[in-house]
Amino acid sequence: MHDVDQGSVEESLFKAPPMHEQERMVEAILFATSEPITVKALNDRMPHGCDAAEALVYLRKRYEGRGVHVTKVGNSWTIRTAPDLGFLMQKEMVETRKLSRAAIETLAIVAYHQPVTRAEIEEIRGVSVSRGTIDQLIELEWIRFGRRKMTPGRPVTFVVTQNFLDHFGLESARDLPGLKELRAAGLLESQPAVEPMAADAFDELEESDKGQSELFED
Amino acid sequence: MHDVDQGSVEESLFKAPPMHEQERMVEAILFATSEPITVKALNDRMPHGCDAAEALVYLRKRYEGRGVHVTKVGNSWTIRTAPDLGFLMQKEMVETRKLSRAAIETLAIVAYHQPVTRAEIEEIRGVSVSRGTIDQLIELEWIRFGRRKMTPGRPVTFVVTQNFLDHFGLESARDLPGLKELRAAGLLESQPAVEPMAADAFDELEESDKGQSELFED
Amino acid sequence: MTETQSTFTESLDLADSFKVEALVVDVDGFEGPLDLLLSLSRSQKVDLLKISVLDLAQQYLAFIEKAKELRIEMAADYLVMAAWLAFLKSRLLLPSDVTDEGPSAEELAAHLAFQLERLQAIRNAAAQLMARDQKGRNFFGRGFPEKYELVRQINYTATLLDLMQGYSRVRTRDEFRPYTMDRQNVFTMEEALEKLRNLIGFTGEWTDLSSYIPREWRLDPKRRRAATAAHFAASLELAKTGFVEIRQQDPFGRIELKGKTLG
Repeated sequence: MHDVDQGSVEESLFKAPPMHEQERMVEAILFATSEPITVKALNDRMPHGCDAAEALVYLRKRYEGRGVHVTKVGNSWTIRTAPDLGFLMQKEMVETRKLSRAAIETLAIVAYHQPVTRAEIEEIRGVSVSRGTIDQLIELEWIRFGRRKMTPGRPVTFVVTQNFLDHFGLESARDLPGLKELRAAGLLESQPAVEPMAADAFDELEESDKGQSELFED
Repeated sequence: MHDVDQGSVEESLFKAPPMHEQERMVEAILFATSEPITVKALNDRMPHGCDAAEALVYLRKRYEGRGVHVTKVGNSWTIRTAPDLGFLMQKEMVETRKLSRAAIETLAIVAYHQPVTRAEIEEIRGVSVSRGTIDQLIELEWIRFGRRKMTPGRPVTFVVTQNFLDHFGLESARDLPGLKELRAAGLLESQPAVEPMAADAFDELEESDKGQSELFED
Repeated sequence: MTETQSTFTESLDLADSFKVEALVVDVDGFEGPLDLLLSLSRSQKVDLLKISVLDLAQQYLAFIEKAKELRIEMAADYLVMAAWLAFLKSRLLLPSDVTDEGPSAEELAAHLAFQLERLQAIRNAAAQLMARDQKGRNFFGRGFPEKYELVRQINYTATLLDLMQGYSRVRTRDEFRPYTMDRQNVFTMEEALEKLRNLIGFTGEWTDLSSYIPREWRLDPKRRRAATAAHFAASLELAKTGFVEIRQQDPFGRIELKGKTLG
């Protein structure tokens, strides 16, 4: 499984430690840190020639069904307690400020529609987004600024962060619950789809979309 | 080992979880607590009827030879990096830097004039010698304290070390070429223009700048 | 979810049973007209895309009327929506005008239905998201992180040549002064020449040489000296070529210039 070349003498001098040792190393590093850590950072910390990615495969398997799990967050890895044991952790529980409905919805819109502009958030919710809502989500480090949109005015966009993924136990934003269904229903398209109509009305679509959003924005 | 009383009906209602579950619980708690925890505290957190002490025996065995160990600290328990992997918790960065101009000049003066006092170094260089420069040279083990001078105040002197001689490939400091020889070797003619060097040479630059502008002003 | 959410769901149940009147009481609980429309649409108990926008518009307008009767203050955007829905309602009732430009009433209605469905969908998604296991509530990170230390070790190097050059630098500091050109505070003679050539031709009067020095060069003494020297040298050059006359009435007096009249 683990390729070890019929190494030349030189290579054998720098031969990587056996895989079970590498697994131990990854285990030690992951246990030592509370923040998710990238495969690259793992490799940087481990001796020359190690393959943290492979060691992680074994390690993850080893912790299946245990009290703590090896979990992936974005392109990083970390150890988290098994969710079913949360009841034991009353002492560790952090009182999180209750998020307002506006904040929860705004967060969901950023997560499902990212990258998304403030105007788009307002379009979807049908109300203006208060400055405090965005600020709160940024302060929680759940959303951050993304690239500016290449539309007139070059508005800033928002995207979710690795902290967001970590908080909600998501490997990536693609694993958001119900994402596929939303996409399949065409509800994530930035240009809202108008109901399928007669074919000859089709070329008017862009026109009418524009007209409508103007109506709504006014 | 594990006392289970011939339980009354009441007790069986609260039958403790199976041992492997208890082990998971201890594992999760040890992982998540911010400090070592006693067996009693573990039992307090776990469901009624659990035996943290026994679960710990199993858990400890499970982590034998792993990257982290279940260890006892006083009468409390915690998870710690395996001692042989401590090296992963720190990284040594070796950086090679050129010695600052101030340090080179100070070192040169010590080498040519030893034993030499700080006041003498300053007189020769024409600028004050920062404490850091001397400290750095001492730390590098290139200079050390010599005998005190038999002059008022009995100032300490500096001399070069064997390390210095080794580093610069000299038999003794007396082997250093004199001014005449330096000139003959072209070292004085090829006077380099002031080049910005290490930051701590900066105060000197200002010094010499001042000298120039005075020339201009006069 | 949040408390607002739970009262919100309650109000929906009420909406179902008591229709519009029950909602009037809860007007503060709505986040904008779209939210209100979404709540009203629940009473139709159909898929949002099959909703009757006409009915919905009527419900909304009735709601606004009721609110007005009860003298409940409504934010402007509710009234804007009411106006728009009244317009849409009339368009939906009238036979469609084929020659009419822009989107048809049906397209507008479909878009409104889409917006409602999209808002509902994001709310469902938000609820699913918040129902997930969360860090600090359901699962936890390492409680006792160990320090990862970066030990920086710096190796200083110096060669024997560095040492000897350093020493000779120190011992010969008085002999050698590295020369650097202070360009910022130097007014070159070329610049002064060009300036004087251009200016002097126009004046037939004796003028003070110092008056030709640009204002920004007069304040700082160092700059003033440099500019004065340059102008003086330039004036001598111009006198040599017969372009100007120079005079000085007494020692250390003012140096005055006059353009030489040609011919």
